[in-house]
Amino acid sequence: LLGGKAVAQTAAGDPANLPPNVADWSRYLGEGVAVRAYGRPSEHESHVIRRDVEWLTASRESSVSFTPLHELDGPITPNGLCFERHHGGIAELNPQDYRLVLHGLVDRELVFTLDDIKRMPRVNRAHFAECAANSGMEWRGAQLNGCQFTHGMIHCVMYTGVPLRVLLAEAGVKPTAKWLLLEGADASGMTRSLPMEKALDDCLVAYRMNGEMLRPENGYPVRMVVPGWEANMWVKWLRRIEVGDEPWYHREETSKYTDLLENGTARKFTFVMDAKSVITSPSPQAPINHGRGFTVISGLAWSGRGAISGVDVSLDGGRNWRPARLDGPVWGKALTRFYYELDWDGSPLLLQSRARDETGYVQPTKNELRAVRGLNSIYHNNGIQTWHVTAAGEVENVEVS
Amino acid sequence: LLGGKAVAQTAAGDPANLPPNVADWSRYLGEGVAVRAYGRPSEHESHVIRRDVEWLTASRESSVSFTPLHELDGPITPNGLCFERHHGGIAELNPQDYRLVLHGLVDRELVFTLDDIKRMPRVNRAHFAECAANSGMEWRGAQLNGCQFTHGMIHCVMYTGVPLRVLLAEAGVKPTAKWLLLEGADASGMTRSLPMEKALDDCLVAYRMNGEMLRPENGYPVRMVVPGWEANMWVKWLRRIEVGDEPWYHREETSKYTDLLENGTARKFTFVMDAKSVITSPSPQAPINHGRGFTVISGLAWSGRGAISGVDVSLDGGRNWRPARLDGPVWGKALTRFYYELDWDGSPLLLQSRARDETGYVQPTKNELRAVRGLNSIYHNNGIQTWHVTAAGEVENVEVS
Amino acid sequence: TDGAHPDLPTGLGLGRAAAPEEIAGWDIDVRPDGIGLPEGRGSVLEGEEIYVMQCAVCHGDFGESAGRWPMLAGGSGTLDSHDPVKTVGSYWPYASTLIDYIYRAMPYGNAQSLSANELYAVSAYVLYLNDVILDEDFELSHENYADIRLENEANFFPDDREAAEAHFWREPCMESCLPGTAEITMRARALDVTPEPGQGPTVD
Amino acid sequence: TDGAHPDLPTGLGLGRAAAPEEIAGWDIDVRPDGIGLPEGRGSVLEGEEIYVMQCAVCHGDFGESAGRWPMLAGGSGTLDSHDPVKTVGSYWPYASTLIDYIYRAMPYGNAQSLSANELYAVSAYVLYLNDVILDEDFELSHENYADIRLENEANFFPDDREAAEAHFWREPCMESCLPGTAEITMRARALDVTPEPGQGPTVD
Ligand code: HEC
Ligand code: HEC
Ligand SMILES: [Ca+2]
Ligand SMILES: [Ca+2]
Ligand SMILES: [Ca+2]
Ligand SMILES: [Ca+2]
Ligand SMILES: [Ca+2]
Ligand SMILES: [Ca+2]
Ligand SMILES: [Co+2]
Ligand SMILES: [Co+2]
Repeated sequence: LLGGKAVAQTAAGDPANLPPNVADWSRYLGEGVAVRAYGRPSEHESHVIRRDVEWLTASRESSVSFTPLHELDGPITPNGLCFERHHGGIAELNPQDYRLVLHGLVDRELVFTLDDIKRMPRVNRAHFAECAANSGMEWRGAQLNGCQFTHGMIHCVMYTGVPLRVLLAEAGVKPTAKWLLLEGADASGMTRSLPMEKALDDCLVAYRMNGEMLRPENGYPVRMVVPGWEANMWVKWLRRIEVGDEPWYHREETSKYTDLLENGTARKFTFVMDAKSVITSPSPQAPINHGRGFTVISGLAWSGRGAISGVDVSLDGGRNWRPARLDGPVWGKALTRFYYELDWDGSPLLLQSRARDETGYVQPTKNELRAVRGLNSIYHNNGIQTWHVTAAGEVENVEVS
Repeated sequence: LLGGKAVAQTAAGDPANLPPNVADWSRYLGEGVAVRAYGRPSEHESHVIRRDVEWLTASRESSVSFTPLHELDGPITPNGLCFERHHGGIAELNPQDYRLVLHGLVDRELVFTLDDIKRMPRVNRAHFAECAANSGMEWRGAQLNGCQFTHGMIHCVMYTGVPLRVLLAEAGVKPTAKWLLLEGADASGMTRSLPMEKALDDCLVAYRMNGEMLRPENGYPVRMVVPGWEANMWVKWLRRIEVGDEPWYHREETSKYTDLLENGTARKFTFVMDAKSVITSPSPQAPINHGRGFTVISGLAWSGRGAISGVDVSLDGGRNWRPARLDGPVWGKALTRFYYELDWDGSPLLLQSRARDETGYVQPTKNELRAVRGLNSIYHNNGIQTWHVTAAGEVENVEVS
Repeated sequence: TDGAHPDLPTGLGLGRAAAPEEIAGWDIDVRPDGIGLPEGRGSVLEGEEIYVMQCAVCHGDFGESAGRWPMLAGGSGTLDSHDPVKTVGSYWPYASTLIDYIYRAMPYGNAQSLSANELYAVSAYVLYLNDVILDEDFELSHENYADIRLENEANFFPDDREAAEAHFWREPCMESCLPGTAEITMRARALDVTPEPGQGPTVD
Repeated sequence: TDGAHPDLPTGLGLGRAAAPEEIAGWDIDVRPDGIGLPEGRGSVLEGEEIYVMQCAVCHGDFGESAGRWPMLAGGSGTLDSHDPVKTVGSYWPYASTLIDYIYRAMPYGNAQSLSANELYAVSAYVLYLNDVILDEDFELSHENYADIRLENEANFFPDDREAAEAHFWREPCMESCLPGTAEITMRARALDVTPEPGQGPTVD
């Protein structure tokens, strides 16, 4: 036995249902099959939901709701809990009326129905989608008390989609073509410029998530998937692709999603998401309730540059590190689950995780990032997250020296 | 262009929403974030559901509802569409009252709460769960006209769970122990005997599917996962594990799930699911609506003995075969997606797929199976499935010479 | 990081000791060697009363089945026929299975409600319906359970697919694998046509 | 079968030719070189009328913002300060962005409703609020668009993280990586405490 005897179990429980008694659910027939033609979680999991923070934005239609990372495990996000980030609310497209126009510097200007797209050759790939503004509220210090809020603008699902290069080949791309404009059919008319090289690499015109059609809030029926790059480029409710020779410098790639540095200049075209990680449990919304002894530290790591090669965990605010265990599939540009198993002696901890990717990049501290980028770059905060664990098992978002 | 010009697109669509017109969803704000705290599919996907066939069973509480395979793609089944197979309806357990008793030939007889189980070290693995009765209705010939019904007692999700060996190590297994009894808390008190060697191999005491807690109909909060073996052994609503020295020969492993041969003897302990495959599209519920030309034949393959090594497709009822393309992750004892891209000339087809696994097993024809097992073995029908495609693109479940 | 499970920590000290009285309430299983049988007794005639009140509505007065509910008796000697009928008496290997199953699952809708005496009585009656017990005065108990033997006990053998189906491990044929052109020999049933009772497929 | 996409068939003949008139209705984007600008014209004064009726309720009479809605004007010269204010005039590189964005997204709740003339007028007014256009009689159009230049145009440069942050590609330190014991320097905000306007973090 590690660290002494096991802690007493969680209190409560209706004795009528506990051994040696026999619960009603062991005696009486439950609901039959196909009553729930489409299933839903147990009512006992009704606390596991996306959440927004009302005061973070002016209106719910241009806002975000966060994935409850602290309540999940493994590398896959279930469809009903994938974060939302809208700029004009959810566009509710009728699939019969869905059209994708592909035009510009192409040999053949084309329009596709959804059936056309679903007829095309496709692939299945799991990728994380992280908004570049994820953790953006944390640049100036520890702000929001929960990994759902500090890191929850991220999800990872198995996409089914047509490689964008296949679609472009149908149109025939002219030699002068260098950039695409992706445009969405929502009320924000979301647009982003996409470099041709990336378009021909691993982008997907995707319509499924974890096997079924995209959810309305995730772009039903079709969105772009731009593996490893900021999720704003993954235009939802995709209605148009224009092939051009210059970037368009539209609002989301100038006013927004550019990274202001201390000297007043700003980086543009900061597409790729740097390697990053976060401990999801323990975390402020997932305190340690079991006391001392065996404790699993669980978290996620990801990199827009490829596969995670390892994750290290620190218990002392970054002074010393130990390698964690990667578990399950390790895909490129996808979430990877890690665990660190610990015999907790009940002393306070300053927990951190640090991702390393296959290119040799090592996740920096927030101080290291701020030294380069200042405090006002808003986006691409991939700094190491610190959780302070008290002897009582409570957890708080902190920064450390 | 293949096979001539592209076929005219699907008719219909409201002109007001089609280019050059601008749809309302491009003008007016949609629903805001977190209104759907837990998401659901588009209303336009309301036809994508589990279905039962009323006359297949006496009551809905001991029955099956089938995964709509023809409406899915990729290797993962979304949680809301995972088939159900109950023997006493859905047990709706209160997680506070959940207990797992582990006793018998062990050093320490233990009881665990759900919090205890969620505290333990865990892994994440995607596995198919196939009921041994899947396709059982098809032994005597082509019966049900749709892959949802012929093959839909299967799903594949990413499980999070504790290796059973970890749980057993907490109790300390005695040297005379050879078998476990797994018992569920539902109204059927489902029991199965599990050999110790398998228990110590890759079984999981699982509580998550695709990241979130199990659905009630899939065993919330805890079920056994027995990779590659028949799903009846994956006891749902797991309440008790007894460690013993002999199999129990309970009802599900004697009256049921034994395979009667022509000579009146029966195989028992037929645990492993043989390699199998099915084309999910085209299929009777997914006819070819686009006419001649480019056509993707899509399907699933799986083996309880390990990873799929390849899938072949035949267009002529098994006379000649061509290798299909495996796509996405190829996990052991999990669903693998395959595609065969075809320039369809519009002539009738007798489509078949044939799985091959890493042990060298090749999926047999139904005739080959019947030659060994007769017509009454009910379970483990992993025979090759034939779909007849007419020139009009309609698809029917048939058998061929 | 996929595939085989990693070595994980053990000796975690999780869970707590289960008291014997806790375990006893859930430890309801019965084994073929009789271990787990509750103490009790009941006669065929006592079982008939219970059966008529709690079981016959679904399983029929003689275990012949009512409506679409399962059959409990009959089919002896039919296992090697074209239409085998598998019941307690014709197919099951052990009587322990019957006693175990009735207690944990029946009557359907009120499982684990029978007392030990009622359990022996109704089990005896089901065995009587199957001509396994011939004397209506017979009283079944934990003491004489071992005298009950079922006719099909010897006819099960463990999975031999790796030997009997060894020919499925083979080089895959790619061309001219079957003679001539394929002919359709059967077509599917329309799903919305309800078959005559006993005619259509069922789920087991 | 994971990772890089396989070679897939091309020349499938899918989709159909898009007619120019179809495309035109959706081809609403404007580029910095002016390609895509609709034909039209509108003055600052005309724009003021539109702005007052359709925009000021959220963006403020002077583009200073109303409530929590975004600011449109101001902040010139603040970009290198501790609290930079990024608006159309202080931060945006190109006026085309403004014209493009207003048409496709504003007013919020009635996007793509402005005529070309209204678009030029209200864009001119927003530029006027930003002291980019100084003369209230100025009429903006597709013809003189190229005269409009914004002060921050030159201050963007492409992603240089691989150079400027090359030091993040390194051997990971495992021991004594930072001096002394870690001290907590900041603690989180309680989520249910609404901060004073302008005090709390926001989502961009
Ligand atoms: C309301 C209907 C109903 C009632 C009442 C009922 N049963 Fe059942 N019985 C069923 C069903 C349904 C099954 C099959 C359940 C399954 O396979 O999941 C079954 C199965 C059985 C079996 C197993 C049959 C086999 O071949 O595997 C036995 C034995 C049995 N019942 C005995 C009894 C006894 C004894 C009683 C009364 C104490 C009883 N039943 C009352 C519906 C009923
Ligand atoms: C009901 C509120 C509302 C009204 C009315 C409105 N806007 Fe906006 N405006 C917004 C919101 C909210 C945003 C930010 C949207 C986002 O970021 O997703 C915005 C953004 C903008 C921006 C970009 C600001 C930046 O810094 O990126 C401009 C320019 C703009 N509006 C112009 C206008 C004009 C011109 C009108 C009238 C024709 C108008 N707006 C009417 C709410 C409004
Ligand atoms: Ca708000
Ligand atoms: Ca029925
Ligand atoms: Ca026992
Ligand atoms: Ca008789
Ligand atoms: Ca254009
Ligand atoms: Ca002014
Ligand atoms: Co960026
Ligand atoms: Co079996």
